[in-house]
Amino acid sequence: MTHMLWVVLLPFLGALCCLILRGRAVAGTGILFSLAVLAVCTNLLPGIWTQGQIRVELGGWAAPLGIGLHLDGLGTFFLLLTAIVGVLVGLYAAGFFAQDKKHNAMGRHFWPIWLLLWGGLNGVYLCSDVFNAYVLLEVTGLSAVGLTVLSKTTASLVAGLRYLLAAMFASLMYLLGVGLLYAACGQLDFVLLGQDMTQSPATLTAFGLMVFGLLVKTALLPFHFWLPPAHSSAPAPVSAILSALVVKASFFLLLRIWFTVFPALTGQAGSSPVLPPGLFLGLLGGLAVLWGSLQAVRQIRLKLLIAYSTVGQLGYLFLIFALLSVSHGAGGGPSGATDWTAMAWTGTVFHVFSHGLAKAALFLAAGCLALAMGTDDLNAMRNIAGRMPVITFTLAMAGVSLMGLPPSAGFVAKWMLLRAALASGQWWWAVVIILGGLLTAAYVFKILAYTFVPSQDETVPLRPVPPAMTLTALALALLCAVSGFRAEEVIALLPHGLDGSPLSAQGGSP
Amino acid sequence: MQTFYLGVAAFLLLTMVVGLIRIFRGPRQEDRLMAMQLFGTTGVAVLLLLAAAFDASSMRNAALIFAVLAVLAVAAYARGPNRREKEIK
Amino acid sequence: MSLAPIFDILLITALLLVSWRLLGNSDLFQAAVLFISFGLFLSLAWVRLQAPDIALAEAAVGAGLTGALLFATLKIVEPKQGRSKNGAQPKSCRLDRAAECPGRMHYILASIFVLGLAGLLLTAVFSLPDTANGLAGLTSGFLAQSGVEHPVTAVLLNFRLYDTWLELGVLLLALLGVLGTRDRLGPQNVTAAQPPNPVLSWLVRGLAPFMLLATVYLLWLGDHAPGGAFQAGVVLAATLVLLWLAGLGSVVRMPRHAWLFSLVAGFSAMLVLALCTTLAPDAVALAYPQSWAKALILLLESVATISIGVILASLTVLVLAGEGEANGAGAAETDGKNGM
Amino acid sequence: MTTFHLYSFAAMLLAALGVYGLITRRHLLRKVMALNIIAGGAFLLLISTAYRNQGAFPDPVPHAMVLTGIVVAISATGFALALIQRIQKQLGQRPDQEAGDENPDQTETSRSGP
Repeated sequence: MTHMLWVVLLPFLGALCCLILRGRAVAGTGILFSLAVLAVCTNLLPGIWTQGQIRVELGGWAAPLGIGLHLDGLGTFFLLLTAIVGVLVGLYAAGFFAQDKKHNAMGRHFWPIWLLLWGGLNGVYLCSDVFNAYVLLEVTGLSAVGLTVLSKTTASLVAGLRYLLAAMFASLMYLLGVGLLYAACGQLDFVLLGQDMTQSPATLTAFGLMVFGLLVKTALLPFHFWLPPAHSSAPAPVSAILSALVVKASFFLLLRIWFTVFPALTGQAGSSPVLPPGLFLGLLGGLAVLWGSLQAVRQIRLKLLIAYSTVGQLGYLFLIFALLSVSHGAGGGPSGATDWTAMAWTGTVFHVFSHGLAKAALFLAAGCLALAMGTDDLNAMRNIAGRMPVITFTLAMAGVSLMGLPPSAGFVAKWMLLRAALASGQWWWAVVIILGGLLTAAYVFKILAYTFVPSQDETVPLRPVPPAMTLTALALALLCAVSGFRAEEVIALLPHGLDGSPLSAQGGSP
Repeated sequence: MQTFYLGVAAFLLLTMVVGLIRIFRGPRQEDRLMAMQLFGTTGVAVLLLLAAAFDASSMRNAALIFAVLAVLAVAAYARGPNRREKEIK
Repeated sequence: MSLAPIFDILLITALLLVSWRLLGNSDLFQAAVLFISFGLFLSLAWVRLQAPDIALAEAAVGAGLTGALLFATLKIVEPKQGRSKNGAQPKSCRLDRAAECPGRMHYILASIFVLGLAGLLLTAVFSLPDTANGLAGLTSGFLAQSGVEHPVTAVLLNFRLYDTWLELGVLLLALLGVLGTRDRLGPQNVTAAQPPNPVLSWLVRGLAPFMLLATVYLLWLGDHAPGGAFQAGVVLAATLVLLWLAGLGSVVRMPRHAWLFSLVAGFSAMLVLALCTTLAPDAVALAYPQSWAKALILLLESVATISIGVILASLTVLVLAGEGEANGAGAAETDGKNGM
Repeated sequence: MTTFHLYSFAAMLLAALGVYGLITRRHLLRKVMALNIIAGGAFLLLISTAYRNQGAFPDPVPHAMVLTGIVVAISATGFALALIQRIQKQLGQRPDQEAGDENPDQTETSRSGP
C-alpha cells in the first residue's frame, strides 16, 4: 500500500514537471500524472475497505502538536470522484488546448495550475486540521481563480476577480473562526476538537463563522453570486473542473466541520437546540434548488444555463443537514432512524458523485458545441442534433441524470433522498426534490428542444471537433448512466467507516 | 526606566495620530506622502523605544527592516509620469 | 502603574481611525497612503504584543511591497488621480459597471449585518478564558527535539511543515495565476518604464548590498531568534524590486531556467523531503532524520528564502510594469515564441 | 480590561469595519483593501489571544499561523491587483465593448494585438 501523502504529493510533482517542460510534452506529462494519481487513489481503497479509516501523523508529531492526515470512506469517495473526472477532463483538455496557438498558450498554464489544484483538492479530503484546511482552501481558491482567468477575455477576468474576492472573503471568515476556536479550545485537530467541544459564545461564533465561510465557497443560495459568471466564462475543461469538483471540496469540509468538529452544537450528540441550524441550511438549500433551476430555465446561453444548474443542484446537498438535524431531536426519533439516516447519507454522497459526472459531461459537451459553432448561444444550435449526434446524446444522457430519471446515477441519488425525507416524516423536502426535478427537466428539455429544431436558413459550417473531446464527454455521461444501472454495486463500493457519522452504520452492501 | 521609554513611545504615537490629519486633509498628494514618510521615521523610533522598554533586542530588527524598506513605496510612487496615460486616454 | 494602557489606547485609536477613513470618504491615493500607514500601526501592535516575527514580516510586507503594488495599480486604474491637486471623490468606477449604484437599502442591510457580526464577535471575545491553554506548553516541551531554538521557526519548519509547504504552493499559484493572464511566460525582458532616475540608481547601488546582508542575517537569525525564511524572503524580494526600479539587473535579467528553478526551489525542496520520507522504508512522512534536523531546516529555509524572494519580486515587478510591455506590435510573435 | 481584551476588541472592530467596507464600497481597489483590513483583524485576534499568558513566552502556534496568513494575504492581494490592472487595460482599450458577451471558447479573439 502506498503512503496517503502520495495523493497530494503526486499531483504537485506533476505540476512541477509541467511547469518546467515545454511544448507537447506538457500535456503528455499531465495525462501521465493524472493516470498515476488515479492509480494511487484506487490503491488506497483496499486499506479503507479493511480498516475503515486510516490516520497518519506527519513529521512524526502526534495530533495536537503536528498535523495529521485522516482518510475515511467519505474522503475516499471524494478522492475517487476527483480522480475519475480529473483523468477524463485531462484527456479532453489535451485535445481542447491543442486547437491553435492561442489555446496552446492557455494549455501551457492550464496543466501546472490544474495539477496544483488537484493536489489541493486531495489534500482537503485528507485534511484533519482546521488551520491546514484554511491553507488548503487558499490553494484551491487561488488555483481555481487562476484557471478561470486563463482565457483572458474581459468577462472571465471580471468573473475571476469577483471569484477571488468572494473566495478571499470566505476564507478570511473561516480564519476568524479558526482563531476564535483555537483561542477557546487550544487545539486544531478535527477529531480532538470534536471530542471535547462545549457550547460557549466563542465556540458558537467560531462555528457560525467557519460554516459561513464554507457556505460562501460552496455558493449556497444568497452567496452564489460569484459562481455563474465564473463557471460560464472559463474555458470548457476548467468549467467542468470548477463545477464538478471545486465546489465539492468546500462542501466536504462543511460536512467535516458540521459532523466531526461540532457534533455537540449541531444536535448530533443528543442535545437539541431550539432551532436546529441544520434546518436553516436545508431551507437555504431548498430555495437554492428552486431558484437556481428557475434561473437556469431562463438562460439563453448554454454555459450560463449549466452554471445556474450547478447552483440549483448544489442545493440538494444541503438537504442532508436538515434531514439529519431532526433525527436526533425528539429522543431517538422515529423507528428505524439509522435506516433512513444511512439513506440520507448515501443519497447525498451519491448526488455528489452523479452531479460531478453529469456536470462535467455537460460542460465538456458544451465546450465541443462552442468549438464547432463558435458560440454557445442556444439559438444557434438549431438542427445540431442531426449534425452532431454524439454530443446531443451526451447532453441528453447527462440531462437525464440531472433530472433524476431512472437509468442514471442521479435517479438513485434523488430516490434515496426522497425516501429519507419521507421515512423521516419530513415530506416537505420531498416536495422540494420533486419540484426541483421538474424544473431541471424544463431546462434540460429546453436545451434538447433547441438542438432538434430544424433550421430555416442555410447551415452554418461546423468546425471539426477532435474525437478525443467528444468521446471523453460521452464517457462521462455513460459512466453516470452505468453507475445508475449498476447502482447496487456502486453503493456497495461506497466505502464505509465514516468516523462516527451515520454512514458507518450503513455497512457495505445494501 | 521602562515607564520613561513607554512614555516617550506613547508621546511619539500621539504625534503620529495628530499627523494623521495631514494625510486626511492633504491638500496635495505629496503632503500625504510626506506624512507617511514621517510615520515611517517615527515608527522606527517607537519600535526602538518599545524594544528598550520590553528589553527585547530582537525587535530592533523590525526597526531595521522598516528603515530599509521605507524607500520602496516612495520609489514606486516617484517613478515619474506614467507613459500609459496617453494610452488610456 | 505603567503607561502601557495609554500606549495601547492610542495605538488602537490610530488603527481604527485609519481603517475608518480608508474605507470611508477618501480618494484612492489617500486610501493607498492610509493603507501603508495601517501596516505600520499594525507592526507597532505586533511588537507591543510580543510577536516580533510578525512585526518583521509586516514591516517588510506592509511598508515595502504592498505600498509599491498599490501605487502601481493606482497609476493604471486612476491615471489622473495620482497627479491631481486636491483629491476629489473618484468618479464612477469603470471596473464594476455591472453593479448598480448601491441604494440606501443596501447600506441599511449591510449595517445590520455588520452590527450583528460585530456584536457576535465581541461577545465571543469577551467570553474567552483569560489564560491561554494553547499549544505553548507542548511546543516548548518538544523544542529541544525540533532542531532549532526559536519556537516559531520550530512550528513552521518542523511541527507544521506541511502547512508551510502548502503555503509556498499558494505563493507559487498566485504568480502562476498572474502569468496566466499575461502574454508572456515570465518577467524576462520587462524593462523599466523610463530611463532610471540617477539619484535612485545611486541610492540603490549603495543600499542593495546592505539589504542582501539583511536577508542573510534574518535567515540566520531564524534558527534561534525572531526571523527566518519568510522575513528574509520578503526583504530579498524588496531588494530585487528596488534593483529593477533603479534599472539595474534583477529578476528581469535572470535566464529563464534559473528563474524557473528559483521559483519552484522552495516548494520542490519540501516535495523532495516528502518523497524521500515516504519512500524510505523506516522513515516517517515529512519527518527529518535524527541529528540531521538542524542542517536540513537551514537548507530548506535558505531555499525557501530564494523562492519567496523571487516569486514576490516577479509578482511585484509584473504589477509595477503593468501591461505596457506586452502591448505592442511584437507581442503576438513573442507570445508564440516565449509562451510555448 | 486586560491588554488581551483591548486588542481583541480592536481586532473584532477592524474585522467588522472591513466587512462593511467590502459590502458597501464599489471600487474594486477599495474592496481589496477592505479584505486586507479583515485579514488584519483576524491576525490581531490570533496574536492577542496568544498574548494571554503574559510572562511566559507567547504561544508560537498562532504566530506561525499569522505568518502563513500574511503570505497568503500578500499573494492574493498581488493576484487581485494584477487582475484589476488587466481588466482596466482591456476595458480602457475597447470602451464600447460590453463585458459579458464574449465567448471564451472562441478562438478568434486575439487580445495581444495593438
